[in-house]
Amino acid sequence: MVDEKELRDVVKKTISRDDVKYVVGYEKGTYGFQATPCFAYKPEDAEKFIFSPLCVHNLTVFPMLEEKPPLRKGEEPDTRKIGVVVKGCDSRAIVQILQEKGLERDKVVIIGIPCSGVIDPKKIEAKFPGHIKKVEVNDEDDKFAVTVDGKTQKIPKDELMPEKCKTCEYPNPVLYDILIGKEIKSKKKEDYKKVNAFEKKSMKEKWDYWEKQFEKCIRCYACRNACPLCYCKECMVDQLNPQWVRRSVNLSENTAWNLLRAFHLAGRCIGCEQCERACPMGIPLMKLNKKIEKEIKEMFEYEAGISAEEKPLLAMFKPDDPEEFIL
Amino acid sequence: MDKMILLKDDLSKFITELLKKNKVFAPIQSDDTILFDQITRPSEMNLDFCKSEIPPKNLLFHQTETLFKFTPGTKAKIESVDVDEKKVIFGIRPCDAKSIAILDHAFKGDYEDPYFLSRRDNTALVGLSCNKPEINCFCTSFDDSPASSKYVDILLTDIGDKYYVEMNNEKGKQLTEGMSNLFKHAKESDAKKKKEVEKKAVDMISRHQKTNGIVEKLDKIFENPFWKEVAFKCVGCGTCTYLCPTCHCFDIQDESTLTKGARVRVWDTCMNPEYTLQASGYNPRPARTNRVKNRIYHKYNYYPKNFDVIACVGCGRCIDLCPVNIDIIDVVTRAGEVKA
Amino acid sequence: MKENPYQPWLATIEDVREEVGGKRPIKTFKLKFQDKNVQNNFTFLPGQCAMVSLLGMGECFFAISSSPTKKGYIEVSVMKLGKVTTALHESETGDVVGVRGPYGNYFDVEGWKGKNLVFIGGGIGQAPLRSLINYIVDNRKNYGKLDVIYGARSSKDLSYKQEFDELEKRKDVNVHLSIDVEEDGWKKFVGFVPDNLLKVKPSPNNSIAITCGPPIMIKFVIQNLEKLGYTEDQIFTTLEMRMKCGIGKCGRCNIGNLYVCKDGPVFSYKQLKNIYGER
Amino acid sequence: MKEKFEPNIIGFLCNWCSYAGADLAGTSRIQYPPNLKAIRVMCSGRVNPIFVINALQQGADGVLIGGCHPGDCHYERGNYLARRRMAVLKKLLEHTGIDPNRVRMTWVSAAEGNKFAEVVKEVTEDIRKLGPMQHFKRENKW
Repeated sequence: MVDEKELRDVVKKTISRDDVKYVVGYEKGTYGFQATPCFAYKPEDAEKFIFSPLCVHNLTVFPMLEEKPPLRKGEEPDTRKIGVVVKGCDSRAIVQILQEKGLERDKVVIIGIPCSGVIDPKKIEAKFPGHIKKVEVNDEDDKFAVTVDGKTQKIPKDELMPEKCKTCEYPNPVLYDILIGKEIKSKKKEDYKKVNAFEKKSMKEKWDYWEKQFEKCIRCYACRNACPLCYCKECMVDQLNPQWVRRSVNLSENTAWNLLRAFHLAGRCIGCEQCERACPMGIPLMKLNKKIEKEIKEMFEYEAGISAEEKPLLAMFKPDDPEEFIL
Repeated sequence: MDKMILLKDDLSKFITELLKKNKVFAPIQSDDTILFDQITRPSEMNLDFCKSEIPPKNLLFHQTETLFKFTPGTKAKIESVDVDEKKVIFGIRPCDAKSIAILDHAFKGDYEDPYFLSRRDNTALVGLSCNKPEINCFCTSFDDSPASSKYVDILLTDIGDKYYVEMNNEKGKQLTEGMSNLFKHAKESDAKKKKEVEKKAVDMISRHQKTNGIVEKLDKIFENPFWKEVAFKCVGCGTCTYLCPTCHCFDIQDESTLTKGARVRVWDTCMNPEYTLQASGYNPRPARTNRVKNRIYHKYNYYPKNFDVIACVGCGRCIDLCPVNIDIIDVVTRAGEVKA
Repeated sequence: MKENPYQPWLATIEDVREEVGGKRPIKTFKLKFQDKNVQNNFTFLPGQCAMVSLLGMGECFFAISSSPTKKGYIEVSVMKLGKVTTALHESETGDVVGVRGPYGNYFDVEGWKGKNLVFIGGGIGQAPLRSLINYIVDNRKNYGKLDVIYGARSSKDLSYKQEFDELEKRKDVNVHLSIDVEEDGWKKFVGFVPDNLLKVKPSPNNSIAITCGPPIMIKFVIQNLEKLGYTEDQIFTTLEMRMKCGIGKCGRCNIGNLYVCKDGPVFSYKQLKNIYGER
Repeated sequence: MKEKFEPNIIGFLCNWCSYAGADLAGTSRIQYPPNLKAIRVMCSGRVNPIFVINALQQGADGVLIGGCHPGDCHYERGNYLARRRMAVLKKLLEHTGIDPNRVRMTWVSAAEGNKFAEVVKEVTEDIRKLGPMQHFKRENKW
């Protein structure tokens, strides 16, 4: 359980610094089981900050989304830092971005929160369907205490957690400037059970499955935009000359997009599951990401978002990398 | 306007009759989502839903549409394409049907869009009243009801063991020609029952948007910092616009090889910076603030100014699926309260 | 199916003229419709635009830069910038393009009869003005004093040089050219277009000022025109946006509730002041 | 009669080794299947997975990437980087049900005309067995 008062104090202190532009954290959403990103520009804004198991967003996407409009004459660029509230998984995104030099370390203030698991909004909405306006969710060891219409129910975490939390190896932020509360211990281990199970299917079964998934895609690019690591200035699907992926929405172009999206996150995806959460069509994108994560762990003994000093996976090599597939 | 009754047991007969002369599109279950798609048998339908994941606008305004085919080069040729034949959209919700009436304005005008309008002429809308609105439904904020028959050709309302059927116009009557054995005239009690069902549904709608005077209010707060606050959490994806039943922006692209090609139009979203980016590098809407503001203004200010109707039907899809909880009910209501 | 506004007519490139070379070249393309009926029925007024496409590359919205008084063809002037314009620049005489239009509104040439006209153009912004100037010159007796103010970065960047030479020879048109940076052999004005405007000082009495150019130039030209005493309904400009459909459907070129392609591109400053929106 | 399936294979060959190897195979008149359409790239490290996916979209039944032997890269490390990339791409394709054998990689030096011919033979036969690539072939609108 995170002490929200401590969080607010830290945010207040951070935003009071001259060298901080704003702090991004969470506030209560507008309905039901929603939390939403919020921004503090002045100390008073910190009052609305919360942290609960409903805070599923990865806020590290925001420093990467900052538009840099062309400066007017005599205007100085705003080089102040951005404060970000992060959970364990989110912090790995920052580490990964730092590793790729997408962001400079001294441009962010990282407010870390140890997290023992969040709630999958889809799962909880399925469990409590209907006209819910305000709810309260609290973290109680191995259960979530969900209060709806004044009635509290305790639900085992496994029933409501997204997949990523069930096998989370990094409940504590990997990198932070300030930590709220104390680090927590966790014995969870990523075992790639689902990936392994899927691998056992035949080629035809696999393609039949993915064909159906990719056909659903409407190419809104919510997966890309919600992803903190998809921060290319110009995404390859927006490129016109040459145009690799056509704008038409059909199986071929959708497959190309989804495969390339997954590939472009190889060795970079830190498993925060934002893509899958944001997808309005419910495409299980993490199944692709997790497969790559597993393979690079096996082939290259590499894990993304752990060390900012390491070189990016696909920008380095070892002479004895696996090459049994080469003729 | 004829009021009839269709027994629930006769529904599949009705659909079978429709299928004889038309392509029928109806809600079907696909994984955990409901989508409108073509059916060949009544049993493929699933009518136990609130709203489809993608609004049925995509049946009239295709996400990908071939405008014409061509041969490039010095011996260039252009070949028109035909738009498909008669169809029935069965089970369309009153809110989605209203959105199609709203889209009519955009596609009509000085230049008529032949693709949308031909389809529109050839499509009959058989509506189904919504009897279990969800948390983010707010159609009542636009003086409409989940059982409104205004925008469909025929409206069915589930009143227990039968459907209350409102034949709205000639198109609806023509559609049911020769099926008189299926329909019986409704009694006073059936009409009363429909009213009750409607009231129950209306009462279930718990969220409301304040749209009084919003058009004029937005005129006054274009430069207000409020928009920055609203838009800052936007990640810039196209979910809200692609899933909006009234959004109609598109992009036109040529797809071709050296010898053959087609000009294709695809949905586009004003949330994408490339949407307005000019070749010179200048972008009139450079930041997310500009883009989110444009979305709201287009619906609540520009559209009413041009066509006298707010381009929102209150289906709530953009709220349901926004990854960062940008809530149009909340945004517009608060915009109304902002100090100008 | 109904009449299809998205489907272009085919036109052949009759002539390509290089107006400006260098990094941002401008070429003028003379287009003639393949179908005679289309050619005869294609009537437009200065300021209107056309959608020109290279099949396989895409479409672009251009102001028609030839005057409606020149029958039998239309001309568009194109600066090489994006995908389509680059491909257009690579096309040659005899190549086929698609053209649809004319789109948008036009300069009120009827209403301006008897007035003095001031044209203030910069760079490629001269294209729509060229159509208008040629139209006015061809109907010279209907209008009062004519001032043409035009500038570019350097003398090499001035387009329509030949036509300006001819205009300069005429006694009933005053031409004021300028370049931004000093150059050997340049005897005319050096400086930005808005400054040249202040130097020329066209009187606001019974006058209309029409300006087109980069957004920043338009902004300062309008400021200076107001200094000279022009009122908001004496100032007109034509705008440009990214466009796809040209007929007010695709949604991207709006300024407030107006679409530049359909309700513009010609706006009076009075109109512009009263609509808000990013521009 | 059903026509025999002739695979369509795109080869991205590195300028310094594989392409020269292919050249040698040609000038030495070594026979190899005509199914491979070679595209010369400066280095196997230049091969972006986009190229591969795009080739498969546009009707290739298989893709062969040819680079220098490890340690011989003209740019020192290009082939090593390509190797990592393709290792990941093949795993990804396999997971989505597209046979990873459609994307092959080989080291062929400028002196190995024979090896080049052998590789092309092997790849062509393998892909012939897999049959036409129909998973996500591009839909043309004309």
